[in-house]
Amino acid sequence: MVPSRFAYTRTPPEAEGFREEVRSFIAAEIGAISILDRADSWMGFDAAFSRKLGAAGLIGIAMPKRYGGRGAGAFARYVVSEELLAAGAPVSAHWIADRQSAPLLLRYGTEAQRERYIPGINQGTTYFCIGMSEPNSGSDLASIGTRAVRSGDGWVLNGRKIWTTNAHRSHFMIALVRTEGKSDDRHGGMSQFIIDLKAPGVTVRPITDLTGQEHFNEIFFDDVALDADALVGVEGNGWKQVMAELAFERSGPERFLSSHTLLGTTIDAVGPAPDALQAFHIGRLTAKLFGLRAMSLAVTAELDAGGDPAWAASCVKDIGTGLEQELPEVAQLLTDEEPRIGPGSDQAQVLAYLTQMAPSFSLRGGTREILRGILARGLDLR
Amino acid sequence: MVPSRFAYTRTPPEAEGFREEVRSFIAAEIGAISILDRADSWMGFDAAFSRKLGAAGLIGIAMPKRYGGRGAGAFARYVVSEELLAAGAPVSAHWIADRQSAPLLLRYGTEAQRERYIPGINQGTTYFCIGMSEPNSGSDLASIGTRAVRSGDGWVLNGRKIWTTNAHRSHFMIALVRTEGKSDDRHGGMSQFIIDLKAPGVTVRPITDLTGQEHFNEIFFDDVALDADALVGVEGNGWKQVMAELAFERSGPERFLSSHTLLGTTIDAVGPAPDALQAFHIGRLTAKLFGLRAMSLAVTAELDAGGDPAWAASCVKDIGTGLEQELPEVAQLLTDEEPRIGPGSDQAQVLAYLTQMAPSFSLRGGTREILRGILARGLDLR
Amino acid sequence: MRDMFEETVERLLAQELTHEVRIEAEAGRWPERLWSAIEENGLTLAAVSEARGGVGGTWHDAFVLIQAAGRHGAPGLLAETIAVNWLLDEVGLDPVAGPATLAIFEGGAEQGRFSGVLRDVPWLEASGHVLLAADGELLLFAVPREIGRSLNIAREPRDAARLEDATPVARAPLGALPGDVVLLAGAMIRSAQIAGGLSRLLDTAVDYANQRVQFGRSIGKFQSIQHQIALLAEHMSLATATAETAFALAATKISPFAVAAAKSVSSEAAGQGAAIAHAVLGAIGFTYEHSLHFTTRRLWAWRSEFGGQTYWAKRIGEGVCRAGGSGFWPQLVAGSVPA
Amino acid sequence: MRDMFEETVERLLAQELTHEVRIEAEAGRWPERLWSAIEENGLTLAAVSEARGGVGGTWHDAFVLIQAAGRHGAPGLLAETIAVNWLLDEVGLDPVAGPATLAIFEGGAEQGRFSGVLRDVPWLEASGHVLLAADGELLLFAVPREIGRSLNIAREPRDAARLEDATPVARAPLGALPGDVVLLAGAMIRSAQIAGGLSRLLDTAVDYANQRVQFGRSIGKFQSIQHQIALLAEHMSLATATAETAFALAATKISPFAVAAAKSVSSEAAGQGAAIAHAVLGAIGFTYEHSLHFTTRRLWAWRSEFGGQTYWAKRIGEGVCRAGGSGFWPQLVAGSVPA
Repeated sequence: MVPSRFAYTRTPPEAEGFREEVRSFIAAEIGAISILDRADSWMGFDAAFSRKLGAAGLIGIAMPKRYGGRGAGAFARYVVSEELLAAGAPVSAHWIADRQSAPLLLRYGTEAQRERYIPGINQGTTYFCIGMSEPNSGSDLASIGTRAVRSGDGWVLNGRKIWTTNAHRSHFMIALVRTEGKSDDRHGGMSQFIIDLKAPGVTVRPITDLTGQEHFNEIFFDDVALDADALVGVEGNGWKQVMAELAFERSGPERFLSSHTLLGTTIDAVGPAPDALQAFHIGRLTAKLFGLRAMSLAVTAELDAGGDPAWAASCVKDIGTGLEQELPEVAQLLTDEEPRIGPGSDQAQVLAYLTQMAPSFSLRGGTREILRGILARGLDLR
Repeated sequence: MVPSRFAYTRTPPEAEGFREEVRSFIAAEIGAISILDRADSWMGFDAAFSRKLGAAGLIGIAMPKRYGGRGAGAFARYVVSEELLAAGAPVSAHWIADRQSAPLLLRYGTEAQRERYIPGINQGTTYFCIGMSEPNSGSDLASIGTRAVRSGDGWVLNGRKIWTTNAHRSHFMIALVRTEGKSDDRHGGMSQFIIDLKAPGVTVRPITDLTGQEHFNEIFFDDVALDADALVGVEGNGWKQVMAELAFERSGPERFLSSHTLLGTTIDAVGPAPDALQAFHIGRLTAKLFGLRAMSLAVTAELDAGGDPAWAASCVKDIGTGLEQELPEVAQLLTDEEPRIGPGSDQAQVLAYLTQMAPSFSLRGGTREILRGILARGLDLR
Repeated sequence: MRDMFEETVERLLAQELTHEVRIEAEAGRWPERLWSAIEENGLTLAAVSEARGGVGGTWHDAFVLIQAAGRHGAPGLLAETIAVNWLLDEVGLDPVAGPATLAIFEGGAEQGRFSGVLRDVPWLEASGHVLLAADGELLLFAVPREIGRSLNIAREPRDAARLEDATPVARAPLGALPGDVVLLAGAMIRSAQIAGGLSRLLDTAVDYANQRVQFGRSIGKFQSIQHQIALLAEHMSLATATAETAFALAATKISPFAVAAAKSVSSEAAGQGAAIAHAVLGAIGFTYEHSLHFTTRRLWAWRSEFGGQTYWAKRIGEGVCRAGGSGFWPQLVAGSVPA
Repeated sequence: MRDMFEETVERLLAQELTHEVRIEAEAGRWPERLWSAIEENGLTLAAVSEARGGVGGTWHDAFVLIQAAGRHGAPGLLAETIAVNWLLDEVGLDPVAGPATLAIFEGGAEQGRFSGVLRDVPWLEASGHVLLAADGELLLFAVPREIGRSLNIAREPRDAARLEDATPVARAPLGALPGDVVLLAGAMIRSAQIAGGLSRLLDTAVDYANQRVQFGRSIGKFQSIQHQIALLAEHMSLATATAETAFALAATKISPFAVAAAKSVSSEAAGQGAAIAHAVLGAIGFTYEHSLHFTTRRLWAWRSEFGGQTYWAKRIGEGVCRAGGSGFWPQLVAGSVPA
């Protein structure tokens, strides 16, 4: 028996109500976004866009109204998210704060923390990043060494994080760090903290990626003073809290729509009368996308019902990564367009960009090895 | 650096001389072979065909003339082999004797053994099988338990072998068995013996495969008496002798031509004006086949020069298995023909048969895990 | 309703579908006892309204029955008969008694009498009736006398016959149903059967990997085996979710796109899944004795029936390209891609 | 000859091709010093007969030079100039001094003057001459003044220009060379470069896997990493063998089929190999700082140039189908599949 049946899930009518709202917003704004920025989409940082989106009430869809949210459900949030991604809207500035930080604070944070951070997140003006990997940890998160030591009421933080998306453009980081010495439990003794990235002792060094852009960062903490209320949730409970986020992180539409712009440009580059090879591949990918979206909606329903669909979310993520990484490979087979940096057709530009970005799709949110290991364990392989 | 460069190798003119000879033979004989038997080819047992082939001097191409061979080189043997396979000739009866047993006896056997067995092999009348796997050994050959114990001048053999191709239709088996107790070296204490399959104490039980045919067998040895001259080569040297055969076993054209008949029927089923999907896939597979043949010829040259291209041979085998297993998967995409057992078009019959046989291509001669492990070690991964 | 269906069909098949029944069916014998049990339990009327004497389940509810038929490789016409009776109900006709099948018809009508060819029809000889669509109508015929037999890889009959001036025993306008509804229904049931077959493969592969020892440990501990089985679980999950979506939508209104997606995805998953299961089980799985091939041969057969992956993927791709890049997303969400 | 070539080019590129030269070339600067060293060592005349002042190597010998150019991602026109001079020699013309490039020409001639378009031409602006084939002749032109620039994924210039009533500086009938010889030569050099690039990827992946530690051991010990790298070695080996075969045959007579096979196989290997290398190196390999992308971006660019996999595979497939199943094998062995 598999851990999830991915039961058919229809988005409820109240969630569908948000679709027209977000489509209208997109229709008004997307014209100003270049095709290459649309290809970036959820990797694309555009504070002005996020602010407008927040002002339009389209961030914090599932957050309570008292924190400036819309108070709608998980499906409404899903609908808004997928519409933004499918359109290639540049959502990266607020994305992690909206997807992960606000829900984390809502679940584990103090009332003061919620009141302090969530309204700004929902306005599209406060941006968060997530500090997980370290230079020598790689996929082995249990081996992290960044450490917060008690000092008076608060803590002093030392260490460093790497591969943190958007740290150089975010206000805060929520980091997983060690608060005790080595415990028997490889995953014990870790806690989550909110770190103000402008605090003394924090140094953010952007890492240039192979396209020449800066998405990732290395962050150094030298005796960074943290107040008592920097702690999120329970001391020593960090690993468990992080694991609970993972299903949200791994099952969303960004796991299969981040190279979606290329599907659109490829369809247009092929034109209305595809040959058999073109029709086959476009149809095949479309079919997969349709099925994967059904799976992703099923996970959303499980999450919404309070379940812990970690296995199902990893399944969505791994299939999604496969689909996203396959797309540029297939697209380059379907037309004679050579990929181009700089001047070129939409297809040539988007193909060049996403071909280069594709390797990163299996870096974020767990490598394929990690995910398949999770799937195997969930199937009781031993 | 990789262990092999697969340097470009042209078949020498004297080898090419054999091509017309074998093509003439095939042209005269192939008409009588049904399309389904051609699909079987190197799995197809046809003693009458092997006898004719032997009578025509087309077995034992590289064997010395004094044993009834042609005394030609490795490339002449290669040319004859690939032509037979490409035509779908039923060569299974004599194949293993010709490929493995005769060369083994030539290299390690006594003069008496050579004179006794090789002429019959070359006449296409004496058939050998190879006893390797055991019920609990799987891919782990070092764990075999069949054992020969000294008794007088000879030995007494007890144990069993499984997955032995053609044992039920062969005269002799060359088996790898244990002749000493556990040694420190996992691969020590093994020896090779020639076993007369009609000897008392030998029981051959054919194993029906999923197509309903019998290719494999389980063989039981109960106090089977072996003469002194049943030993091949040096006692305790069996593992090394077997390893030396592997490069011959893994690099030949049967590693990528065993589903070749399906390529031909697919080309004909598609017809002279393929659509883009059909042209792409047929062209793509043809290109791979062309390159893989070049690699296989390069390994033949290395073997011929006395090298030990174990790595290169494993590389050919793994790519070849991939190609052979891919072929039915691709073929079923290219036409509307549903595969059929019994009455049906050539394509429907051959597709049905080879779709079912395809899983066995990665059973014989090392699973893909084993081969990729060999490749990784040869690349110095540690 | 779905839970009850699933419980009933699993219990029934576990009881009646012995290894012997499977082997005899592949040798050409109709599984009489199994069939009686199926009819007695009302499974063939699962998606027929209560007003017409059915169980009153939806087509979506029937998904689990057809999936189970696939999981167990049930011989005979369980899936087809459920589909035939559902379609009859959809156009306001009464269900049939006994096994029924469905066919693609190549031919035409003259004065209400039909002549033409039926090809690759599941178990036609064993059926009482055959359903087809032509001229804007759904038509039910008695099975013709002369039958040309052939077998798919699973040795399931795929028969051929001619209609000669034949008069349907029942007929009704298609109404809201698409003209190729029989092909769509056939593709849907094969998708659900494939999803079921894949779930069986997954169980088999996991059990075997946990029990088989090599190099001193169970092969389920090897990363390569773990990853292959994980991939099998992914194929199974994607095929199941896509197939169930097609059924769920069709319970209200058939989405040809969702059906095409289901058959494209499941046909691909069938081949990939079978290859993985055979790689994991190795030589044992290649024997007739092991039951693995009763599932894999069905997957290899079903993926080509009622349109293979190429047919359906091309239908989608052609529709997508016709609509262009800007129309793509809204149509995907609505399940209304022209296909 | 091949060993000497290989030694020379490896030594030269190790010396001259620094990280800075690579970076500057991607920023648009012609690698002057590197180029002088290349010319001084006679590499651009590798496949030119001694009678015309060349080194007297064959086109097969030149394979290792172009492979090395690919392995090191050498900027500039080493591969293209070797090819141009080889083709000039083949039709009895003297080689050119300085960098030269080759182009597909869309246009025509009037009274010996040529007008038309050159597109996607490697480093056209930096070249002294451009070679093309038209009207049964091989034609050498001075490079036009006005150049439209564009860049491939590796930021290598792929320029465009127009010929307007242009007169070639040298010309000769194609003779035995096929009419699309420039396309074939371009596809051959890209295949060899890809083979070289893949060998670099393999070295990089092996080194990294042996040195990087995770979960307490080098990642090269994980079965999944081992299998991925084994697959990379397979792709590299197949691409190399197929490309070398195309060169070896062309040294006597160009086999369009062998060229098509080489470009089809190597273009596929380029994508698969790059994906594996990035998966093995993970986040490190995605940084600009690590040199991996200097190879993978070239592979992603080269696979599409002078015809991508689809173009060449379709050419082969169409030829194969035209000839039918029975003609297939003899033509494959002879390298004479119509393509």
